[in-house]
Amino acid sequence: MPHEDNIIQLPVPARKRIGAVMVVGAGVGGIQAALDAAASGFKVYLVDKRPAIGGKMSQLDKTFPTNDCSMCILSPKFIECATNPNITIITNTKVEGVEGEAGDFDVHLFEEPRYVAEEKCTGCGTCSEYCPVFVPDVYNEGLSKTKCIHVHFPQAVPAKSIVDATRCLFLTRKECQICVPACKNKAIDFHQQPKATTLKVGSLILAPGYEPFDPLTQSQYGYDRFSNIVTSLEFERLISASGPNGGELYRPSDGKVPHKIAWIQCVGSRDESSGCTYCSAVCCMYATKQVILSKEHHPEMEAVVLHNDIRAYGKGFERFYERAKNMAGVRYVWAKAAIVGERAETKNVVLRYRTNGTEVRDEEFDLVVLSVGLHAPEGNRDLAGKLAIQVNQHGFCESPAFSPMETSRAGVFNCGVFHAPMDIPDAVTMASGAASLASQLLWEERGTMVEEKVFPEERDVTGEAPRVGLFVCDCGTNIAKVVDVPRTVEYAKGLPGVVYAAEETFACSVDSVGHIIKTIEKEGLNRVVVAACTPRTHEPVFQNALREAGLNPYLFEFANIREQCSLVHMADKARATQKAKDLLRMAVARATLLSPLYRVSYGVTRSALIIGGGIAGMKAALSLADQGIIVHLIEKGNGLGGLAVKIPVTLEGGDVRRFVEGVIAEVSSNDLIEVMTNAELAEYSGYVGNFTSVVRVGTAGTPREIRHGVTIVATGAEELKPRESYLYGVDDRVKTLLELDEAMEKNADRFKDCNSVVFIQCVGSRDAERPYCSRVCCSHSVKSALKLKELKPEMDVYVIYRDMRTYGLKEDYYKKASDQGVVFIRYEADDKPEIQAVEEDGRAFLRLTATEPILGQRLEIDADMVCVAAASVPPAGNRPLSRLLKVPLNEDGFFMEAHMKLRPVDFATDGIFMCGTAHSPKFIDESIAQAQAAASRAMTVLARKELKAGGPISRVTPAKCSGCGVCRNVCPYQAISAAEDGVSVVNEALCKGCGVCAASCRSGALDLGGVSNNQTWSVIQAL
Amino acid sequence: MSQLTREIREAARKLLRAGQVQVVIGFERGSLPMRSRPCFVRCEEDVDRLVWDGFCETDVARYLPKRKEKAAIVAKGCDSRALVELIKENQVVRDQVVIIGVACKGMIDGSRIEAKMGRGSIVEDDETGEKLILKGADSEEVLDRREFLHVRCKACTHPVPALYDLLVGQPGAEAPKDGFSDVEEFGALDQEARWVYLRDEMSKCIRCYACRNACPLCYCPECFVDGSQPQWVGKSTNLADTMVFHLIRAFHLAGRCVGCGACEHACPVGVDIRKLNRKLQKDMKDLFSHEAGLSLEEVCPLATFRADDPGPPMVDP
Amino acid sequence: MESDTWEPKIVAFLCNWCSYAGADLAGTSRIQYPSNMRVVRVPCSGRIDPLFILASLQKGADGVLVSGCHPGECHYLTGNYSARRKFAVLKSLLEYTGLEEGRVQFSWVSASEGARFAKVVEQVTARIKALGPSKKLVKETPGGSIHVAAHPRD
Amino acid sequence: MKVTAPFKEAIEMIKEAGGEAFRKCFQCGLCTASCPWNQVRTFLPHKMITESKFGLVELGEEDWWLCSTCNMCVSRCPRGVTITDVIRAVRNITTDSVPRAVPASLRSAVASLKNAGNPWGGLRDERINWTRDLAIPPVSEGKETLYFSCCVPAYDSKMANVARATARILKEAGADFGIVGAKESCCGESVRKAGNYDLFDKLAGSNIKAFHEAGVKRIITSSPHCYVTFKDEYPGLGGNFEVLHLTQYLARAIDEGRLTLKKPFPKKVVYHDPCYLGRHSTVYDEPRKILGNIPGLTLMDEMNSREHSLCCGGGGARIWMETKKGERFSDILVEQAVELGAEVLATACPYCILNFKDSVLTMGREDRLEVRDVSEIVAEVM
Repeated sequence: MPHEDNIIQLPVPARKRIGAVMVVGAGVGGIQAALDAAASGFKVYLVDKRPAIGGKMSQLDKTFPTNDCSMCILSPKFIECATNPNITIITNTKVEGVEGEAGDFDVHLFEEPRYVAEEKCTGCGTCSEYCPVFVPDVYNEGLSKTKCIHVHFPQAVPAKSIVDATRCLFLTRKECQICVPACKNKAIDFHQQPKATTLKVGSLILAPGYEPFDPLTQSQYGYDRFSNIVTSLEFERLISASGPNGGELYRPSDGKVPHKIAWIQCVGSRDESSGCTYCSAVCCMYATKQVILSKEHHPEMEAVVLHNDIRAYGKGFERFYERAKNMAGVRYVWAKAAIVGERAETKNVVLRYRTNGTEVRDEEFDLVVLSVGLHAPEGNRDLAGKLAIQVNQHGFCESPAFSPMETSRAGVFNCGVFHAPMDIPDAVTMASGAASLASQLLWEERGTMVEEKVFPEERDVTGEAPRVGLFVCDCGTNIAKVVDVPRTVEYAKGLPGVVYAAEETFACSVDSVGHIIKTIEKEGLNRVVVAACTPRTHEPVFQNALREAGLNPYLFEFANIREQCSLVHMADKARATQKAKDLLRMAVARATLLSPLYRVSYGVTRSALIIGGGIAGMKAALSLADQGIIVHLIEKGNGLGGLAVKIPVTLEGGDVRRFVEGVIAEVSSNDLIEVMTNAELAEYSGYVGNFTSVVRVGTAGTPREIRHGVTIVATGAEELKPRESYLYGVDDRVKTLLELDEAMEKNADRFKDCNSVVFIQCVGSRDAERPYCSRVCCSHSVKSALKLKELKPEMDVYVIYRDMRTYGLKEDYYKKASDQGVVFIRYEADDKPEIQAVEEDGRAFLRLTATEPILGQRLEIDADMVCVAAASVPPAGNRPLSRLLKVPLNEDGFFMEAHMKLRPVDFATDGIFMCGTAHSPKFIDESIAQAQAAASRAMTVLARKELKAGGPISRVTPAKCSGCGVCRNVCPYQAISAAEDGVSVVNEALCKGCGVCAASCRSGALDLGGVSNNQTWSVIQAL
Repeated sequence: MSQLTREIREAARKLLRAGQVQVVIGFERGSLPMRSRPCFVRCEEDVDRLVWDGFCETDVARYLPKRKEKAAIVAKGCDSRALVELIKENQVVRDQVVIIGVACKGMIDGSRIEAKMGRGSIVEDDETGEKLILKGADSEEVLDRREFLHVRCKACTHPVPALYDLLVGQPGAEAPKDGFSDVEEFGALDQEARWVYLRDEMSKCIRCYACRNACPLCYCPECFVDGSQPQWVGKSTNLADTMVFHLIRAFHLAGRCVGCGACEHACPVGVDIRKLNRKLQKDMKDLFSHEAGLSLEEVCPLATFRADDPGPPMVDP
Repeated sequence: MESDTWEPKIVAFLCNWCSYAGADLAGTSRIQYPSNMRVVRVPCSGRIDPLFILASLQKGADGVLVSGCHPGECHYLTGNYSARRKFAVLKSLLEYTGLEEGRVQFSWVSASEGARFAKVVEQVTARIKALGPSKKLVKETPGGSIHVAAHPRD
Repeated sequence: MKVTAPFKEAIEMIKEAGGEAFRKCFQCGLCTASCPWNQVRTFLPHKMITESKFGLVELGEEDWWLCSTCNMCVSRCPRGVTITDVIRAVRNITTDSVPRAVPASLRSAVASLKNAGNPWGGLRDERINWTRDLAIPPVSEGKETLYFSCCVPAYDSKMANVARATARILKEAGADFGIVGAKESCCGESVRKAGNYDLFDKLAGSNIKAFHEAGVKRIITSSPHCYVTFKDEYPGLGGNFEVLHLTQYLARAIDEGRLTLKKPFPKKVVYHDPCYLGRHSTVYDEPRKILGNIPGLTLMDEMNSREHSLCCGGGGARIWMETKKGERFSDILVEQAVELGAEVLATACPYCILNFKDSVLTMGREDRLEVRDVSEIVAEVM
């Protein structure tokens, strides 16, 4: 495979830098930052004050707008963190202080005792069974009980027990200690003391997350007084399959199914009375998700969402909201409700709210959910103090304009809700972006602190008769007290191919793993079966043992006799034992047919192709170039800057003009960035690490071949020219937001004679043709309205809107506009404002008529100028580009990411990334975050000397292939193509090993390594 | 000589003369009456061997895969549908074939005539219009061909080829709609009755694979029954093995089977093979609105999906 | 083989990312369910060839359960969509032949649905128990009992 | 549908009258949902704010006079709209430009205030009739604490007890206090809320002058309304005093050991939070602390207590206006107290006492419920 080493040696700075990154806070953001930084070649310390990683997302039931199971998508990342040799997870630990400077920090940590030796605890849970003390289960928001010594939650990583020191009988009263002898591995240690340590790192990434607003602090919500009022996070646990009710939706007072539920929005958000004026950015959508999930649980259920503006501003949100709104029995009511009280007999909660007309309604609900906002944790200010960084008045991290992941201290970065309230994909994006900044700072130290484990050379086992070694785990007593392990071992000894079988107390303990390695060598084993817990968490442990013993790791097979046998058949030991034997027999049958699988290495072309020279493309280019990567930046137009050159300032006052000019200058003068304008991609081929593109440059269209390891799509978006809407294009007093910006900048004097300006929102957005929200227009209008008020304070400025979507901290500007007298009038989609050009008494103006929903009257507003907030639309070039790159667009014509929640800048195809408004409409700072995130994701490819492919993937037997093409059709990754002779070929770099092709191939030409037809057949034969 | 035969010969001659094709695949009279057989015409001189009558049953589409030369093919409705599938599945290159479509009036079921007239009694057959003249050693009978069509032909919904380069013959009146009443009737039977019927049918199977060999869409280099690693299906005539063979073969043809009947025609022991194919044809239509062989664009339902597809009934506690 | 205490043997093909994880969660949550299920782990429900199912029935499984990620949640993007079509067609075909409805069953179970997995197992087991031993597609050796080639049983 | 244009002159007038807060409103309607009026009839503050925003107010409408300024809406408003200010502004405009639209009963109280400095029209000299035998000295040099009784105990004979009890307690607690006497006028709170700014300025100005002349430095009030007015409004007019509500003073006296409550009061007492003491001034704990210190007393909370306390209906000059039967909040509160099983309904505001006494009487609950000011109970148990 081609290998083109394009690393350019940059001058090495004099001062020593440390090739390690500390991530503080291990929620989804922290996890992403850790994974990216580790994949880019840095040692990572992932620190969390809680006993396990996962943060708030691990408590969610599903995630909007795809309703993916939260744990399903998150827990694989736990395992990635846990098994990555370059990530050290440090739990129960807080940061006490930081000394030093960017590149070389000393971080002081303080670790609370767990009272369990992590290296000994296997998470088997026996201690919990013996523990007599029940404590509220924090993971379940206190809605259920767990034991005083427990594993934080079933899928927790690290899966280690912890003692609740405030409730433990021994720690509080010197009684009990029953757990100590219960632990067969002697892991419980009440002598543990708090531990202070200091680690050296080059950079810190802060991701401390949020706390939900505590409704106890504001008694109007009745949370303390009425039993059937719950917070939204409690509701997540209530409906979660892993929650206290096993996924059944019951209300707290009487355990009955609620048939009528109300959601009250903006609890602790957008509310001066609770001291929190900003919008929490996620509640509208999670409430909508909860409505849909509740309806899925109980289709006849009635749901009422009492809201202010519905802020469905993100990608796919508006459709999701529409879906919920149109469900039978679901009502969205524009009103804030007061809690009147509860009915004495039923404990139903009575709410009072105004209806849109002139009515006030009292309505009774079985359950009321408070959509609580996202608040900065108390600890933020403390952390900021210890790290000497700035937080704003709300307690969120202060960042310089246009650099959202930076903090006020060099080398310390931030991401997620620490920055501002935001949804998961935005947090994940920022996390990757923060990892990129750390990487940019430390790139010369890449690889200096990471360890590559060196394994002995693998023994060639081809031609050998199977010699299966079998290890059956007691898991302390978790398995052994149900399954008759000795008899199972005896039985297994008689299975064909088995030459060795033994019982292990804890197969995963260091001792046992050592024993397995020795036995492989001593007995000359060439296949290993371990019967223990689940391969999902423990397979890597034993596969490594094989590698240490010089065996190919794929010669290993797992029999799950714990989670799927002893733990679920406790009452029937005989049947459980029988099942364990069966599972062993099946495992051995498969094991005898296992063959080694190899991952082949291939070189990486260390350069990038970036398509689009707007802010996103340029920032991504700079991030990569900062790390010594050659970047080919192609721009369709004849200059750099994209749409941002038309925007003078941001809502927050950032000088966009100066910023963009600075970035263009930086890009133009960077030796590693080759800018091609008037350039278009013409041909595209290859796979991750090695792409070849042909770009046509200039008016002549001269073809230019470029070889690159990654591709970043940053094609941007455009402002719709809404012809035929509100006299736009007919009357030049009607302008789009960008046109108004330009007019205000170029001819501010003109506005001195202007007495009245009206903004109309959602022009071309949220309609049948474009059923999405353009995200930026509400804030843009607020910005322009404020600017007009600044130019001429006595000017009448109206904003006619559907929902003001000034989400997050932008809400403060909406409020500011109101304070300054900008008048906001809400309209409904089916009752749009009307416009006509009028001349009266020698005066010419535009007359707007709109229904004022509270007054129930049509208001007539005479305006000198009308500004239409036109949709943000994808450029027409997206479609051909998507075909060329073989990556999908969504229904709206924006590029579609691999996963809406957790892979916001990746495409499903490895090695291709996206950023900026090519993904969906967004603000400049969000585009910058995404650009840096894309660079970070790109570096996880480019930082490697070589990429590995193969292993358990699909392979073709050409002689059996008819070339019918069904495999090519079903492959989710487009990893299969036709060779010259029509026979299918699997691209190892693209194949992910799902096996859909193998299951679809009629002639058996495709088969999946590790789960082959033959192996599966033999398992079936051993039933 | 029928009008159709004339038109076919004319077309074949033109194509060969112009060098557009190297071979024309059509039918010629067989050595026995009521047995027209495929023939390969490579030069103008042989063109007059080509005929068209009610006995051109064989599905000729299966002669095209892997053919290197450029060929013209005389295709009935079902042949053309098989061709469509073969083109989609990359077995036939569209540019390499000229399709002489025949607006088919249905093939005659010889066995029914024999049943009426007596086996071996016919020495010559001749067709004009709807008339079928059968000559015995010392007799002559004129029958209405429409009464002796194959059941599948009577019910044929697409007698006119779905894909052709030139069409001979006149499309008849509107083709019947397939209501799949046979599938519904069988499906309405008691579960045990269905099982008993199929068990008895499958018990007849001698695993000769004639069905597979005749099928235009069974072109796998190695059939799943022939593999050894794993040997999914035993080689013996065990009923369970036979069942699995026919079930999976039918499943492999789901969304692809064009209902030409070649399998049944080929079966030496008269197994009701199409019982399963018919069911799948119906399901494809009901579940995915798909009919095989009608469009080059439509992907086989089992090679694609939609997010809102119907699924099987699920366990949903 | 058959007796009053007859217990069906059921094969379950579970996708690694959702249903297998759901089964694991049922375990860590100690949710008890019948012990008749023998799980075969596959990367994706889309990996399951109908032949796996028929071979299981031939081998004497009294029932087969296939379970994957909920539609739209596939770890491999669309594997379960491909699977869903296959299973819809296969189930319909098998029942058409007179195979008892319920011998082959399908479900979607996510990684957080431990309790649901246990319920699925309960339901499937009860249904198959009610059907009695599978006979129709079982491959019988001349001796009349299930043929055991290489693996002795206890 | 009616078509109208925003009425800019009206908007400007409302702003000038102090009602500019309408700007901030984003129309969520929580004010309406929270307003006590909606327990008895439909009343739409959010709509009134919107009308103000567009200058489309109907000056003759009764609704503008309903608000009792209980501050429930303001305390909850997410945008910090001082709704009561907007309503007051419209009342002001009405008073100035359509005086006939001002409710008649209010007009007569206003006339008395104008002429006599109190709403009853009582003679100025009679203001200190309640002191009778108590020998309370005037405020003077060295005696700089004024006990301001409020017009209600001063002129309403059935309320005189409150002032008398207070004076006795203050003495017991060792307070060195006096009164200003005939020169005292109504604090002006009601008229201010009624929108009569001119009269308020006059009353306040005369009080400030009298207080200064007497050398007042500190004021203890019986009425939370007087308390809020002295504390929040007088400084703007040049009257800077240290102001305490009686309950605040007493709680402090108990803390400092200057007052002991010895005698048992073996009754079930429910305490009602007056709006101006509670929501307006966040004084919730002091009255409870006082009552809690009384031996034998069982202290109960109302169904809606503290921040959620239901208004008695007397604020915002409503005390001078007619309230229809069936629309009196005090009736609801009395009924709730009876249902709760309380024997005494205690509070710390003369308006509340007036309204409650009236309700107990008209509802025939005299045998079930006693209405007492905290001071009256304290005086009994000293």
